[in-house]
Amino acid sequence: MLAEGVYIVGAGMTAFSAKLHANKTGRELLVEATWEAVKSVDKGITLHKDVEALFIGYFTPEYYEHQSHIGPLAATWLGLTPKPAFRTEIACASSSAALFAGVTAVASGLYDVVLVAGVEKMTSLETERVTEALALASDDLSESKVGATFPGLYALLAQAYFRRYGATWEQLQRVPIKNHYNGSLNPKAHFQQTIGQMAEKVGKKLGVQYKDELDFLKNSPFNRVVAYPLRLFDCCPISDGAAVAVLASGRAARRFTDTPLRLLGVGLGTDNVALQDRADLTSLVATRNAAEAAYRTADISPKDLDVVEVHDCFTIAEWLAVEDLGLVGRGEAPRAYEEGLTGIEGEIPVNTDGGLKAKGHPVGATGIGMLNEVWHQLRGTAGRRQVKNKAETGLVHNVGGSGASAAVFIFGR
Amino acid sequence: MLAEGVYIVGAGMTAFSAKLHANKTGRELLVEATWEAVKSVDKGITLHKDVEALFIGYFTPEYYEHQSHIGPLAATWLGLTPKPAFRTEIACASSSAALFAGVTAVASGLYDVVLVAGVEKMTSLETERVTEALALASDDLSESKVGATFPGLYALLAQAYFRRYGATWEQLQRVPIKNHYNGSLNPKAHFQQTIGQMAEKVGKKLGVQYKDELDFLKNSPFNRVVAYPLRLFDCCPISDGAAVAVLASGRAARRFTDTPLRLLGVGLGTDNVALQDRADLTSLVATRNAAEAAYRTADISPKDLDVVEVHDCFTIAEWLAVEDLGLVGRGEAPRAYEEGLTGIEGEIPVNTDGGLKAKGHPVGATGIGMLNEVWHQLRGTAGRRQVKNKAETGLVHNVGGSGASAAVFIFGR
Amino acid sequence: MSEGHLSLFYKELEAGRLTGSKCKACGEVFVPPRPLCSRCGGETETVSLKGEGAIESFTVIHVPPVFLKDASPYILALVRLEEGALVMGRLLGYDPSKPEEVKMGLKVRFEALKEKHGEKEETIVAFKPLEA
Amino acid sequence: MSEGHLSLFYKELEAGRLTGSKCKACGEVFVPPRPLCSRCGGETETVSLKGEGAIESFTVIHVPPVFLKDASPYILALVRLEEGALVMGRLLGYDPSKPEEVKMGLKVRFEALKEKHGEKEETIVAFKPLEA
Ligand SMILES: [Zn+2]
Ligand SMILES: [Zn+2]
Repeated sequence: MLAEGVYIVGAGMTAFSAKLHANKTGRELLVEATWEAVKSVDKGITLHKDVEALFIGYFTPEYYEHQSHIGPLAATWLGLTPKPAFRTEIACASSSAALFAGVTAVASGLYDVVLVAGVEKMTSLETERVTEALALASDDLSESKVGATFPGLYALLAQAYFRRYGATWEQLQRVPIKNHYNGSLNPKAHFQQTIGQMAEKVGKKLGVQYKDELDFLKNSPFNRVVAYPLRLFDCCPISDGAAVAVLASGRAARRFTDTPLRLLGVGLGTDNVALQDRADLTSLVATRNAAEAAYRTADISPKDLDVVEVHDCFTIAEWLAVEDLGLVGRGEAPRAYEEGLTGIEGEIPVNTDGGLKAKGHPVGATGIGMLNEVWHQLRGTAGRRQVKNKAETGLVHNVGGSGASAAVFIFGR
Repeated sequence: MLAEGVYIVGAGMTAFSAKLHANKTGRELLVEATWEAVKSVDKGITLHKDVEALFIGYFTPEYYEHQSHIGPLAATWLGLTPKPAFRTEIACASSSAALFAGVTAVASGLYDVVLVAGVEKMTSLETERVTEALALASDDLSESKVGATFPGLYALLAQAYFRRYGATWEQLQRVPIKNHYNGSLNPKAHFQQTIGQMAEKVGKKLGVQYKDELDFLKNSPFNRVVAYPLRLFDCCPISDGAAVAVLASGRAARRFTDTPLRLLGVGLGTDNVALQDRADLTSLVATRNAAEAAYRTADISPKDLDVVEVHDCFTIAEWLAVEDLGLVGRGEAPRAYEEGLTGIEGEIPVNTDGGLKAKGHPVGATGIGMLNEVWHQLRGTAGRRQVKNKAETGLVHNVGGSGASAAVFIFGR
Repeated sequence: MSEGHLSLFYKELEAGRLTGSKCKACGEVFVPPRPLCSRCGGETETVSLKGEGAIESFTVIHVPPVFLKDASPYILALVRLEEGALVMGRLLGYDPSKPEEVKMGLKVRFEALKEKHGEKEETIVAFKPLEA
Repeated sequence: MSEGHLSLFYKELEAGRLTGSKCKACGEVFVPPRPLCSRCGGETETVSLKGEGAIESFTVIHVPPVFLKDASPYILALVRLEEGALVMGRLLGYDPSKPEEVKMGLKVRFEALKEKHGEKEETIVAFKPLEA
């Protein structure tokens, strides 16, 4: 149990995009996200005066910006110098590690107000170099060297899942269809078109008419195979972006807002990096352990959740996530997605912001980007994608690599 | 103030070396250091059963091992899976960030026993590539691009110091002379020869006799200029190594030993990365802030310290450190070193293990490597380099880059 | 204790042999060898592996890493060895354009594959059909 | 608010001009420009700098980064501009083998230096003696 309560009193993020941020560096994206977080603090905040430390997730600045030592560099740009600042890394969950470091720093009694942030400026490299940078999250010796890529690792998980439960790639396409729909309601999403809208556009160009969204995904030359059976639309895009949140102790929170979010539960989980060392290919043990710890500290069960953000870097990852988080039983994801259980209007809305698939996945920014969505949903400021009844409880689930790391955070109003 | 007390119940490290570890990977170095830490726990520890989380500093695994996501990878090799594990980075102070993360995680009440570790496997790259990897800690835009290297940045600090206080390069040579002497007493040091011994060896080969150690440093062709006025012996070497410590809460500590070290004080400091943004070139503000916070939480003053580990990546850095830590006044380092104040037999022994200069500087391992020295000095197990009266209080000071980050930890028996 | 687990593995691999670790406590087998068990934390011993097993999952990589640009598409498989370990390797002897011909459960045999990665020659784990 | 501080700086630099930020609260000047003051956190405005100043520290790099192999030895200086900002730049017009000829306090003037870094041409900050 945490010795002290931890609260979220502000949150902000840039749009996630492959185009908008072409002329900006990672440090400039952080400033943009932080500026929004500052404006979100109901009673105002003065960064330089109020914030006592900064924790920041950035997966691979060495490759993207020929830069490391991101903590103090970001502090300078955010006007936070000389406050303590360091970087955390667990691959695609790097900003969840920053959130964790911020949470324990506040709960330890050392600080009352800290900034947690995540950023990744990816479009400075060509796609094949990005693929190489991402591969640093897998085991270099057992996986990268043998020719594994991230789509390939998730394809191996998908195949194992299909085999075990008799599920099909066609059933899996409910994931991108839902997430693109949600993304179409999110002005900060990388893709703001439904797959239907894309199908119409592409169809017009090719002089073809697609019967429906699945027909487009199945038969459009655009949706080429990346790692069999996964295709382009089974994969999240390459995006630039940053996301920030302001954490405060119970003592300090009311100075900033009368309606903070409260951190109810926290859990981190780890598994062996190489798939070949995993006990199970149809489930992520790291997620299950992280979720178990988070539910235990929050003292709630999955059915108490009103909105859930999960790590859908690839379509199959969303199925694994909803099962491993206990939202549905093992092997039940295909049916749950056919029934629309996880739509914005469904029983358990999942990835209302579009998920990694449509919102985008600037790796180091993703975890705190998810927290931004829960922030809005729980405060009723999620606009056109707001869940029906104002949400009381939300969960963030962020995975590192092919599942060697997972973080789960639960927040309440 | 920390909500809960934090204790060190075990510590271990590999030798730091450029030769010994040629056939080992970073993960294997971690196993070796951890194995020693396990053996150091008085009442025994079972890693897989007792340790609840792992925090690990590694500055640039991307360059040295084409690998990231080091947390879970290390967990696998240490038999710790599925316990939470992530990496921290603030350049050369990366393992101090891991120690900080471990300390706050324990003090927050979340865990009772955690492993903190640091590692850097540097010799897999040639020297000029290592130089490039290290340069990631400076500001890419304002410094690296303009041609700055790390020796160059510290040379700029040395020149400013010399100018302000009228000090000389000759006076500064007391630092490597002392540290090589200390290293000669440390079986884990990268260099275990005094400079006198080296002078004799080199002299024999060249048919020259050097009057004394300073004469050798001044006149040997071996001691070539790296970045004027700093020469080869003003710089620490490139080493492989790993270091580990086991932290426990007050509740748990006595399960492992009756004589743990207690963490008395902790402080992190940050400054602008680029030298051109610093307010002062003759002092590291990050160190001063970190020390101020650590002394305040420990409620002690510099004169209470019995043994001090400081970050002497370059000779000038040790002078700055002893001043910024308040061991001597501003501008007093030259005289203090002439008087032998910081020798093992001196009033305030500094870098009894040989410092980064002689012990070596496997970047990510350095902070927890220093903690290992304090562990031994405070427990009276430092062998031939043991300070005279068994030490009661020790300090660790670890710097990131050219001083944009600093961490200070104070430990007591 | 740690010296050489990985350098031993690659030395053996270059000579065409596959080695792993067996946990003395729980019996699990892992590749490559390592000092402690990834399942229970127990100590291990290094074992030679016969290298025969069955395909448990596979994929065809169409967008490869830079250093394998010219090799793609290629098949990757996770193979469950008879000794119990799961191992990733390149699957040879099948046509990457006909993934439907690769069946789960197919019996395969380990083979060391030498391959150019940029300037360097690397030896990696591969498998081919047992019947071949 | 953040758009373009750095891209503006490099665009100006390529055109031979030096820009910085001035803090509206405390008056500090920084190079390159940034949105918030590195000293007090206040908001800044972008300013053009004349580029004249005095050497506050210098070094001669004998072991350079890989991309400057052929340029070494070369001199780096920290220069205090008349506007107050401290700026690092390459020092031209002195012999790197005679560091004793470079004096602290010497007056210098900014110049944009175009230089090959591997395949890329980069523009970096440099200084030369004011008298020259
Ligand atoms: Zn076992
Ligand atoms: Zn100011």
